[in-house]
Amino acid sequence: MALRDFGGQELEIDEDGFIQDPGQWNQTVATVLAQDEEVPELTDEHWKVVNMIREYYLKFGIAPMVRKVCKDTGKDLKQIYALFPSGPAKGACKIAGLPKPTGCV
Amino acid sequence: MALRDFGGQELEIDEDGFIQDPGQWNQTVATVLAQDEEVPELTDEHWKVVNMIREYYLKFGIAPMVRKVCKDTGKDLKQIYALFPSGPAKGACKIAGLPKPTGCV
Amino acid sequence: MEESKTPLLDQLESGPWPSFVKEMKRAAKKSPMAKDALGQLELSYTEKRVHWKHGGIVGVRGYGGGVIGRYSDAPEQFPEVRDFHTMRVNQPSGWFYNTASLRTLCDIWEKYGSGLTNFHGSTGDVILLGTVTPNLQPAFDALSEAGFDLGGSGSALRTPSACVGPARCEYACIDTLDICNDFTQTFQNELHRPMWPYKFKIKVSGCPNDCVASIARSDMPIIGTWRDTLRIDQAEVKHYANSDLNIRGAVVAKCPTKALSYDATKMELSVQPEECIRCMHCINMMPKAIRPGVEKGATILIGGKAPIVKGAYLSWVLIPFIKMEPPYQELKDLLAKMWDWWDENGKTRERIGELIDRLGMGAFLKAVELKPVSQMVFRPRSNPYYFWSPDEIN
Amino acid sequence: MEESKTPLLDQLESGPWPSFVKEMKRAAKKSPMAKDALGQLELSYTEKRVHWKHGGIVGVRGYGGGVIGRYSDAPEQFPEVRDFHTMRVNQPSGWFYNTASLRTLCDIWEKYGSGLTNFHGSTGDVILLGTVTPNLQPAFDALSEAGFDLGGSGSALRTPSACVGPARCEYACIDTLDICNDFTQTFQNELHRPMWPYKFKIKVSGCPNDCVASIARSDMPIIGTWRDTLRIDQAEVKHYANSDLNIRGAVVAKCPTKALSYDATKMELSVQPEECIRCMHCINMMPKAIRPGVEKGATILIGGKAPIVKGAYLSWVLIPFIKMEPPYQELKDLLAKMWDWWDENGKTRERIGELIDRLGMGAFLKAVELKPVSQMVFRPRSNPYYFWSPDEIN
Amino acid sequence: MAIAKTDIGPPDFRQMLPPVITKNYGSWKYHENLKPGVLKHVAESGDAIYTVRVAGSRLVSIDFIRDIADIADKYCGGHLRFTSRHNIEFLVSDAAMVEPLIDELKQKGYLIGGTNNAISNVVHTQGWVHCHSAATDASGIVKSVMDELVPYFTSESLPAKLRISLACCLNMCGAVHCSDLAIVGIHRKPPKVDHERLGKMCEIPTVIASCPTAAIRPNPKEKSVTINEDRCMYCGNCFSVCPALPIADALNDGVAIFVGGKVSNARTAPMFSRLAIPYLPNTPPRWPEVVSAVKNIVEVYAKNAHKGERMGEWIERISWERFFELTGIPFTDKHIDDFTHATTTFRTTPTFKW
Amino acid sequence: MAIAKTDIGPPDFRQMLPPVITKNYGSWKYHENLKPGVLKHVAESGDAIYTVRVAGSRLVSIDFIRDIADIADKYCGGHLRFTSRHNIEFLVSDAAMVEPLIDELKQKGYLIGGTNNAISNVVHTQGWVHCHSAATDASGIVKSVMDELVPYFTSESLPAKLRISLACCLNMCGAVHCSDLAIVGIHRKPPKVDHERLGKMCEIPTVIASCPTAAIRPNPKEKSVTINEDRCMYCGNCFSVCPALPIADALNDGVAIFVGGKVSNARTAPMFSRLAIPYLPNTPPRWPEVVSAVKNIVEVYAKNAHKGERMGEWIERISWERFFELTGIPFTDKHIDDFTHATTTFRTTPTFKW
Ligand code: SRM
Ligand code: SRM
Ligand code: SRM
Ligand code: SRM
Ligand code: SF4
Ligand code: SF4
Ligand code: SF4
Ligand code: SF4
Ligand code: SF4
Ligand code: SF4
Ligand code: SF4
Ligand code: SF4
Repeated sequence: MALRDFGGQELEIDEDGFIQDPGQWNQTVATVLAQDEEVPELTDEHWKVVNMIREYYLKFGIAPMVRKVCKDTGKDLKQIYALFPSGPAKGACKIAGLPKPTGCV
Repeated sequence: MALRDFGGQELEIDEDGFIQDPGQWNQTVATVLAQDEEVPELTDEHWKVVNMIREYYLKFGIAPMVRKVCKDTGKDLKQIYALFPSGPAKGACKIAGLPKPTGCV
Repeated sequence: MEESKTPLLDQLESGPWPSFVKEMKRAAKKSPMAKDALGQLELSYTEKRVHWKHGGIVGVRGYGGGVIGRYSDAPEQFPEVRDFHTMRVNQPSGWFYNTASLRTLCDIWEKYGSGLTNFHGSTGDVILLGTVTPNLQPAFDALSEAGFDLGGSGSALRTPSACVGPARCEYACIDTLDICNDFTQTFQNELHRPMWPYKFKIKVSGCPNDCVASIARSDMPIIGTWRDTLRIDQAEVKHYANSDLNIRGAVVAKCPTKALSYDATKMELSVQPEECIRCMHCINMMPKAIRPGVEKGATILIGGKAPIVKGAYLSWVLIPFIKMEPPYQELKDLLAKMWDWWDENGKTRERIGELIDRLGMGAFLKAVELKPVSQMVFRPRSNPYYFWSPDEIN
Repeated sequence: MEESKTPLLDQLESGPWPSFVKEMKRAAKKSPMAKDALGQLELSYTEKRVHWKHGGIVGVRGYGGGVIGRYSDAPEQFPEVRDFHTMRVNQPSGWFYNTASLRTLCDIWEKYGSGLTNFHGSTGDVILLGTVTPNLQPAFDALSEAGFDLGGSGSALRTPSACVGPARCEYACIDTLDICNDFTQTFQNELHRPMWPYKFKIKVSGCPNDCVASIARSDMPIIGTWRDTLRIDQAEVKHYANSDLNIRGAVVAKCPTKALSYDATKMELSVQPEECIRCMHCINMMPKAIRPGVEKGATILIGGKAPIVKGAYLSWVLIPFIKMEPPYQELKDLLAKMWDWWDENGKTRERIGELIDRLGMGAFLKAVELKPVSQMVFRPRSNPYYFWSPDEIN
Repeated sequence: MAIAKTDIGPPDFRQMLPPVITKNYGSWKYHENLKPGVLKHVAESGDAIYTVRVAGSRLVSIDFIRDIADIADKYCGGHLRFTSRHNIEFLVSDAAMVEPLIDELKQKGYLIGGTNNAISNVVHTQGWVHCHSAATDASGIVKSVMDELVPYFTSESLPAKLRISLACCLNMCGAVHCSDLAIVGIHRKPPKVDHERLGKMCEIPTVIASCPTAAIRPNPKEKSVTINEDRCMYCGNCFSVCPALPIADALNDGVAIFVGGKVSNARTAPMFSRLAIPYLPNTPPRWPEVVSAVKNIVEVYAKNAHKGERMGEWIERISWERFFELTGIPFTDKHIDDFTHATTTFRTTPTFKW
Repeated sequence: MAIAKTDIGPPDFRQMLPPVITKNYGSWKYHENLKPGVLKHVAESGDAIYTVRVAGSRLVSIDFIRDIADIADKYCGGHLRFTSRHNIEFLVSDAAMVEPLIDELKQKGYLIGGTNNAISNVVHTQGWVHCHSAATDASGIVKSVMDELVPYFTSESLPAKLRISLACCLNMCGAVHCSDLAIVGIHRKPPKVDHERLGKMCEIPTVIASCPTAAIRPNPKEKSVTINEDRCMYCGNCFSVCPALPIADALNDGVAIFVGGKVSNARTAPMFSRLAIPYLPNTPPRWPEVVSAVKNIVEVYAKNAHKGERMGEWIERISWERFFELTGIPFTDKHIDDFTHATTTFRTTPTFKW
C-alpha cells in the first residue's frame, strides 16, 4: 500500500488514491484529494456535499445513496457532476474520506 | 371476571381458575390453586417444577416447553403427571401463576 | 302460538339437505344446554359474530388434552352454556361401528352432555359437543368404562385416521385400519399428554387416491402403493372395450407418463412398467381389469399442514417405499427420531414441516438418518446455494 | 530455443475451437500489457486462483461508470498489468458493424490499450480489455471523437441490447433495434451516472423466441408479440405436407394449448385463435407457412436477474400487450415511475425485482399506476393472506 | 386419589366389522357403482357387500344417531360406518335388503348419493356453533349451499368428483386448502389490542412470533404489543395465542372462495386451492351471495370441463385467465400473491390467453 | 477544465446495415437453413440475404477483428455483425459470394455452424483473465469443452438447440441460470475475515445486508464482522462488497454443473437450470473432469430425447429421477434445495419413477 503526504500527515492510500483509514480524514486531506478529482477548489457548495456524505457515513456506517445526497443537499445529479466531474462515488466520497465504493460496477 | 379469596388476598380469576395477573402470584396462591388441581400438598418435588416454570416465565416471558421442563427438573412426563394429574399446562402452569396457555388445543 | 325465538335459524329447517337446526332443536327438547346453544347461535346469526370466548383449559385426570374448553361470552343470557366444553372421543379405525357401541355413546352423552355431537370432527374423532366442567371427569370415566378413550388435542399426537382400506376397498395396498389402530395404541402417551412444540397428525390411506386427504391434512401421511408392475386382466379389458368406456381417450390418453398403450384390434392394454408412476388413474377407470402390483407397501411423507403460520404445505416424500408389516417397528423408530429432533429444535407452535423448512431438509435427513434420494423432490435446486460439510472439503 | 513461459496455456492453442490463447499471444506481440496479462493468467493456471485485486474505481470525466477498474495482486511480477482497466463501449443496436468503424475501434485500442477485447461482453458492450489509468480519458476522448460512447456500469442503467429483429428476422413484431437505440439515447444520463440502488437492464427481443434471453437477463424485457391471430398460408402448408416434416407430430401435437388442428386429407392447418398463446413453436417449425398476426406490439416484463442476493428471477409479465411506436412515450413514462419508486424504496444493491418481491407486486402496481390483470400471474395465490385498504372496508 | 382408567385407546375396529368384511378382509376384487350412492364390492371369494351412502349433516343429535342405528339394525345386522367426508354408509351384506333399505331411507327423507362424479358432503368445521375463532358460521353456509346443490349429490353428472370444504377461519380446520372448491371465513380488519389485559394474559414473545408477516412489535411502555396495521392481513393467529387481541368484526368479516385444489394423485399431483373470490359478506341465515357464487362456479365447470377433469385440472388446462373470464369473477390485486413464495406464481413468460 | 464530449450514445445502427437490409428492413418473409451455419433470409421484395455464422472465441485481439473485417470487406461489402451468443455473422448480399466466403473461412480454420439444432457458442465471462471474483477460469474451460463438442457446432444433429453457458462465480454474469447446460465456478469455504482491514475498508451494514443466509453478524469488539460458518454457502456476495473478506481458495474452488434451463417460449415457458453436479475440481489447463461430465450429459440427452425436445423439456418428461439414473450422476443432499423456495421443489405426491 502506498503512502502519501497530506500536508505533513503521511497516510496510506490505495491504487485509486482513496485513503485507507476513514478515521484519519480531515479537511486538509479533503483539499489534497480534491486536486486528483479535478476539483481545484473546494467551495461552500462542495463542502455542503462533502459534509453531508461524511456525516451520513459517520452516523450510519454506509455511504448515502445518490438520491439521498441529492435530496439532502438540494442538488440534482447534474449539479453534483458539475461540482465533482468524477461523480459522487469516485469524486465526492473520495474527498469525504469514505471507504472505496465496491460491488456493482 | 370472578374474584377469589387466596388466604385473605382477593384476586381475579378466569373461568378456568387461572389468576388473571401473574404479578400477584405468591406461594399462598399456589397452595390454594393446587387444591383445584388435585394436588393436596405441594411437596418439594412439586415446588421444583413450579419454581422452574415460574422462573423461566419471568426470564423469557413465555412458559417453558414441556421438554424443557422435563430436562431442567430431571423428571419425565410420567412423573410430571404423577405430581400434577391435570398435567404441566393446566396443572403446573396454573399453580405457578402463569397466564393461561392458549392456542393449540 | 308462541313466537319463535330463533326466526333466523328456523329458515334453515327447510330445504332438502339434512338440517343441523332440526338436530339442534331435537337435542334442545331434552337438554337445556342444547337449548341455550341454539339460542346463542341465533344471537350470532343476528349479530353476525361469534359468542364464544377465547380458549378455556379444562380436562380430565392424567391427560393433558382431549377436551376443548369453551365459555359463552353471554352467560347471563345463556347460563346453560356458560361452560360448553367439547370432548373428543377417538373413533374406531375407519369409522366402523356396531350399533351397540353407538348407542352406548349416545347414552353417555345424554347423561353427561348436551346431546349434540359431530359424527365426526375433521381430524376424525367423535365430537361430543358441549358439557359443563363438573361433568368432564364422570363422562370420561363412563366412556372408558365402555371401552372408549379420548382423542388428541393440544401440542400432542392427534387422533390418527385411516381410509376404509382393506375392509372394503380392492385398491388397498396396506392394512390402513390396523396401522391406524396399532399406531394409536402404541402412542397413547404421545396422544394424551402434549409435550411437543405443536400438534402432529398421522393419516393412513390405502392407495394414492388418498381418501383421507392425508397428504394435505397430516404431518405424516402413510400412503399405500406398490413397487412392481400393475396387473392387467386382458379378458376384463375386452369387456371394457365392449362397454361404453373409451379406453384410448379416457384411460390411455390421460396416463400422466404415457405408460399405457392400447391395441384396439386385439383389445389389449399394456403398460411400460418403468414409466408407470402409480397414480391410480387407469385402475380407477377400469377396476375390474387393472389392479396394483403384488409387492405392496407405502410411501411415507412428511410435513403437511394448514396455512398457519408459514402457509399451507402438502406433505413431502420422505421414504419412497417401505414394507408395512406389523409391528411397523422401522417406521415407529423413525417417528421417535423425528419427534426427538423436532422437540429438540422446534419453536413453540412450529409444525415439523415448518421446522424442516427453516432448518433445511438436509439437516432433517441427517438427523433422522435417511439417505437423500431423487424421489424426494420434483426437481433439484435451481439456486447455487448449497453447503459443504468440513469432511467433504480440503 | 527459449522455453515457453506459458506451458499450461500453450496447451490451449491446439484443438479445433478458436483459441483465446492464440489471441492473447497475438496481442502480446505488440503490447507489453497483453504480455503481462498472459503471464499472470499462466500464474493463475498454475496456482488455480485469481490474481486480480478486488474492485478499483476509476473513470472518465463527467461519468460515474463505463470503466471497470482492475489491479494486479502481483504487480512486481507483472508491472504492465499493475492497472488493467476495462472500458465498456456501447455497441450499435443488434451488434451490426461496418468494417470501418470496427477498424477505428481497433486503432484506438491499439494506441491506448492492450489490444485485447471481448466481442462482446455479456451485457452487450464491446469490452476493451485492459489499460492503465492515465490512458482512460484519452481513450475515451478518442472514442467519442469517433462516434462511440461508453456503456453502463455500477448502479445505473446498463447498456440495453436487442436481437437482430427487423433487420434480418421475419418474426420480429417490434423494431427491436430502434427501440434499443432510442431508449439508449433517451436515457444517456441514467446510463452514465449511477444513482440508483443497483443496476437496471433492458433487453429487447422481437418475438417470444427471445434471442437476447431478455426474460432471464434483464430487469425489463421488451418482447415482441401480437394481439390477434397468427396467419396461415395454406398453400405453403401443402408444401410442408409434401416435405419430410411431420406436421401432426412435430407441430400440432407440440402446441402447448392444443390450439392447432390439421386436416391431413385436405392438408390444411387451422388454429383456434383464442387458444393460441403465441409461443412461436408452430411458426418456428413452419416459417414459410405460419407467421405472427398483424396487430403487433410487445409484452413488457419486469424483475429478471441473476442469483445474487435473493436467488435468480425470470422476469414477470407487467403489461401483457402494448403498441410500440416511437417515441415509445408511454413506456418511457412508466420507466420513470418505476425507477422513482425503486430509487425511493430500494435498499443498496437491491434489484427492482427483489424490491417488488419484498414490498409486494400489489404495492408496486399501485405505485406505477397499473391495473392488476390475470395475465400477470400463472395462477392466483393459494394462501389466504391478502390485504384490504381502508377504503375497501367498513 | 386413584387415576382413572386411561390410555386404553379406541375400540378395536375389528369388533365393529360386519361378518362379510371380517371374512373377506383384504380380499376385495373389484367394485361396481350400482347407482348414485350405491356401491357393490365383490371379494375374491365371490362374496359381496353393498354400501348405501347417505348425506350426513355432521352436527347431529344423539337421537339422530339412534335413528340410523335403528335402520342399521333392521337392514345391516347392526353395522354401519361413516366416511372421511362425514357421510353415513349403511353396509348391507344381504343383497335382498338393498332396495328395501333404500326405500325406507328415501321415505324418511335421507339423501342417497355422494359417490363417483358427484358433489359429496361438505367437509366443514364448527363456526359459530362452538369455536371462538370463527369469522363465519359453518353449518349454516353448508346447509344453504347444499340445499341448492343437492341434485349434484344425488346424481353423478359432473365431469368428475367435486369436493367442497368449508373452514370458518384461516386455521382451516377443514383443511380446505386442497379442495376443488373451498369456502373460508375471513377477517378484514387488524385485531384491536387490549393493552390492559394483554400483558397479563398473554406471552408477549409468543404473540410476536405468531405473526406471519412480522406485523407485531413489542410495546414495552404499555407492557403490551403494537400492531403495524399496514402489514396485518388479518389471519387471526395472534388472537389464537392471545385473547387480548380480538379480531372478529361483524361489519367486515365474511367469506372467501378458493378453487382448484385436489389431493388424489390420479393423473395429476395434489394441488392447492387458489383464490377465486376474495370476499363475500356474511349474510345469515342463507348467505345468498355465497350460494350463488358457488353455484356459478360449479355450473361453469360442469358446462366447460372435459369428462374426467377435476376442477383444478380443468382450470390448469384452460388457464386461470380463462377461468376468470368464463366465471365473470373480477381479477384484483388480492389475487396476486404477496406472501412467501409469491414470485413462484408470477408469470415468467409472455405466453398467456386473452 | 472543459468537460469532454459526453452522452452521445452508441453509433446509430442504421449506419451499419448493409443496403439490402436497409431496403428490406422489417419486411422479411421467411428464412431457410441452407446448411449448418448458413441461413438465407428472403424478403417480401424477393431480395435475399445470406448469413454465414462463424464461431467466435470472444476474447480476441484487435488483429482478429481486423482479419474478419478484411473478410467482410471482400465478401460482404464491409458488413458483419455479432450474435447474442458472440458468434460472428458475415452478411452476404450477393448469392454468388456465399460459397467462396465459406471456402475461404474453412481454409483459414474458422468453424461454420451454431445454427438450428446445434450447440452454439458458449456464453461466458471473464474468469481469471480479468475478474477479481472468479472461482474458476472462463475461456479455458470453454475452449476445452468446445474442442470436444465441435461436431455438435458444425452439424445440426441434436434433438434441439443446446445452449451452454459458463459463469466464473455465482454472480453469474453469463446469466447461465437459464441455460440447457450451465457451468458455474463455485467456492466451497467461507470467506476469511480480515478484521484489521474490514472496519476501515468496508461498510459494515452493507456487508451484513449482503448475505443471503444472514450468516454475518456485527463484531463490535473488532469493529468488524463475524461469519457464522455453518450458515455460509460461499456465494461470495460479501466479498463483492468488501475486499477484506477474501473467499478464493485454490484447494476447494471448482465448478458445478446445472442443466435443463431455457429462455425461449416455444412450447414451454422459460425454465431455470437445476443442479446436476455439485462440484468438479479446477484442473487447468483442460479441466478433463468438466469436459467429460459435459460430454456425458450431452450424449445421454442426444441419445434419449425426442426430436424437438430441449434438455429441460426432455428431463421434465422423463423425470429428474430418471435423468440421474440415465446419466449416472449421483443424487446427494446438495441437490435438495434449502434456500428460500425450497419447499416448492419438494415432491408432494407419492407418484414418481424408480
Ligand atoms: C373440532 C375441529 C373442527 C371440526 O369442527 O371438525 C377443530 C377445531 C379447532 N381447531 Fe382445528 N379442528 C379440527 C381439525 C383440524 C384440521 C383437520 C384435520 O385434522 O384433518 C386442521 C388442518 C390440518 C392441520 O392440522 O394442519 C386443523 C387446523 C387447526 C389449526 C391450524 C394449524 C396449522 O398448523 O395451520 C388451528 C390453530 C391452532 O392450533 O391454534 C386449529 C385450532 C382449532 C381450535 C382448537 C381453535 C383454537 O384456535 O384454539 C378449534 C376448536 C373449535 C371448538 O371450539 O370446537 N386447528 N384443525 C377439528 C378436530 C376434530 C377432531 O378431533 O376430529
Ligand atoms: C464483463 C461482464 C462479463 C463478461 O465477461 O462479459 C461482467 C463482469 C462483471 N460483473 Fe457482471 N458482467 C457482465 C454481465 C453480467 C450479466 C449478463 C447480462 O447483463 O446479460 C449478469 C446477469 C444479469 C443480471 O444483471 O442479473 C451479470 C451479473 C452480475 C452480478 C450479479 C447481479 C445480481 O443481481 O445477481 C454482479 C455482482 C455485482 O453487481 O456486484 C456482477 C458483477 C460483475 C463484476 C463487476 C465483478 C464485481 O463483483 O464487481 C465483473 C467485472 C469483471 C471484470 O473485471 O471485467 N455481474 N453481469 C459482463 C458485462 C459486459 C458488458 O457490459 O457487456
Ligand atoms: C368412502 C371413502 C373412504 C373412507 O374411508 O371414508 C372413499 C371411498 C372410495 N373412493 Fe375415495 N373415498 C372417500 C374419500 C375420498 C377423498 C377424500 C376427500 O374427499 O376428502 C378423496 C380425495 C379427493 C381429492 O382428490 O380432493 C378421494 C379420492 C378418490 C379417487 C380419486 C378421484 C380423482 O380422479 O381425483 C377415487 C377414484 C375414482 O373415483 O375413480 C376414489 C375411489 C374410491 C372408491 C371407488 C374406492 C373403492 O374401490 O372402493 C370408493 C368409493 C368411491 C365413491 O364415492 O364413488 N376416491 N376419495 C370416502 C368417501 C367420502 C365421501 O363421503 O364422499
Ligand atoms: C442470431 C440470433 C439473434 C441475434 O440477434 O444475435 C438468433 C437468430 C435466430 N434465431 Fe434465435 N438467435 C439467437 C439467439 C437465441 C437465443 C439466446 C441464447 O441462446 O442465448 C435463444 C434462446 C435460447 C433458449 O431458449 O435458451 C434463441 C431461441 C430461438 C428459438 C427457440 C428455440 C426453441 O425451440 O426453444 C428459435 C426458433 C427455432 O430455432 O426454431 C430461434 C430462431 C432464430 C432464427 C431462425 C430466427 C430467424 O428467423 O431469423 C434465427 C436463426 C437461428 C439459428 O441459429 O438457426 N431462436 N435464439 C442469436 C444467435 C446466437 C448464436 O450465435 O447462436
Ligand atoms: S385411499 Fe385407496 S384404498 Fe383407501 S379407500 Fe381410497 S381408494 Fe380405497
Ligand atoms: S397408474 Fe397412472 S401412471 Fe400408472 S399406468 Fe395407470 S394411469 Fe399411467
Ligand atoms: S427474438 Fe424473434 S425476432 Fe428476434 S431474432 Fe429471435 S426469432 Fe427473430
Ligand atoms: S404459436 Fe404456439 S400456442 Fe400458438 S398455435 Fe402455434 S404452437 Fe400453438
Ligand atoms: S376453522 Fe377456525 S373457526 Fe373454524 S373450527 Fe377451526 S379454528 Fe375454529
Ligand atoms: S392478525 Fe395475523 S397478520 Fe394481523 S397482526 Fe395478528 S398475526 Fe399478524
Ligand atoms: S461471473 Fe463472477 S467471476 Fe465471472 S466475470 Fe462475473 S463477477 Fe467476475
Ligand atoms: S460468502 Fe455468501 S453466504 Fe458466506 S458469509 Fe459471504 S455473503 Fe454470506
